[in-house]
Amino acid sequence: MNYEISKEAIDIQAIINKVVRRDVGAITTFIGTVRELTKGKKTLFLIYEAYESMAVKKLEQIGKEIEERWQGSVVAITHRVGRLEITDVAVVIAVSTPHRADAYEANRYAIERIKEIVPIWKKEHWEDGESWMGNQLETVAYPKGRPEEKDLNE
Amino acid sequence: MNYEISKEAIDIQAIINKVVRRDVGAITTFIGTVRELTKGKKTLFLIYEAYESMAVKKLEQIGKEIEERWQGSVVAITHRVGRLEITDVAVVIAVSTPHRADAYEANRYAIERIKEIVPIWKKEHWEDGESWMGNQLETVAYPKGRPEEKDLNE
Amino acid sequence: MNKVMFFAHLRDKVGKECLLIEASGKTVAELKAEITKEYSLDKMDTVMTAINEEFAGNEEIIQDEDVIAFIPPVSGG
Amino acid sequence: MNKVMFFAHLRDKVGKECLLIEASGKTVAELKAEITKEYSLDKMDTVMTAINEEFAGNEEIIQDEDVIAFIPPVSGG
Repeated sequence: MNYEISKEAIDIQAIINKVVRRDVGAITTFIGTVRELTKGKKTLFLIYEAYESMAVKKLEQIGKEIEERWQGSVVAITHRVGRLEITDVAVVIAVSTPHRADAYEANRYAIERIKEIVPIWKKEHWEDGESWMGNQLETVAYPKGRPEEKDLNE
Repeated sequence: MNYEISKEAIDIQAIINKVVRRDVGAITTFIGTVRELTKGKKTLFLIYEAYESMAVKKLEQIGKEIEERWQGSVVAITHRVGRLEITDVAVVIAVSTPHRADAYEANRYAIERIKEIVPIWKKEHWEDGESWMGNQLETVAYPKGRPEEKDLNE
Repeated sequence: MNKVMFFAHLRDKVGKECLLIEASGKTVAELKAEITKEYSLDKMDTVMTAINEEFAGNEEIIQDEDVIAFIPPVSGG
Repeated sequence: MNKVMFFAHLRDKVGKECLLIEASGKTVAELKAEITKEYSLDKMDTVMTAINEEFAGNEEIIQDEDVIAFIPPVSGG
């Protein structure tokens, strides 16, 4: 169960424990927390929604991509859904690798891929309204109906 | 107390908590664990020794370097000393930054700098002996008696 | 029959989490066009489609019992 | 008087954590050479020196009460 969508607060240590190995000395984590200000606008809280069964599959896919690309790596990812307050942890990515440079690169790859292909959406709530967030610039279109190779490998 | 040398097991969550900020959404950690095999040789356990007061100063220096180079970043580092078993956590580096790419780069910078300038030494114990480890290749000489600018900026 | 799922702003616009539609034999593009028209959806060129939890191209033909999901630009992480 | 500290393999070789030596007026290089000779130390070109917990160059002159530390290649992390 290295890839999960969680309705409860994420236990970071538990995610790290999933990637500890006797023969691997480097673990990196990425922890995404809810930020109060985005472009000067004050967020009160967030709602994360997921297409849960597909989101877990896509997290697994990202893990497989990493384990193929960075030999000997082990990955665990948990993304939270539901209502999150400022500073709450939205996502934890843990990656262990034999070489420490890889642990950073592979982890970075995971967060970028999550933002591309994992069906999870964020609704920001402000004092004066609320809105579903698209990808950060809303500039990516999928004329063929799915992500293209180009998008997937960036 | 964001920079510490610890004789006890490191509480990773406690280190992360030191860098959580309301206006920062990205935190990375690096967790260095004790590896069983190094170049095919089986380690039984390690002893870490530090020149503790200077090590804390050098960790603080690394934190300052990062906070100057990556605007808005916050750093916390704890390194353990004493006897460590296989998979025990030797070092935890937590960095929060406004932009996630910076969180990876700044964290990577911290571990590389620790390996250059922080007075901590590792003694490996094997079935057939023990030895203090130098820098990984033992190729760096300091003819002037201290690290040179070139070494410090690599 | 086919289950068609909506998320995020599409769910708000359609007003339902899912619909039951007879879509077998249609392409993804055809179904997308129908739904777009019926619910006056916009920016549909940024919306991906999944069949049975895998991303699907516009030309793919929907089979009976396939579960279709329209996936707006994601914002997890 | 000056406290001179040793770590890791240097400590093992010297057999002590620290020495009390009258070193004021000497340069770091001079003190290093004396110690190297007295305790038959080798690879001393890879050993850094700290005065009062800051790295110091070979030409720096030691003052009374300065704490000197010989810092073998570090292996933390």
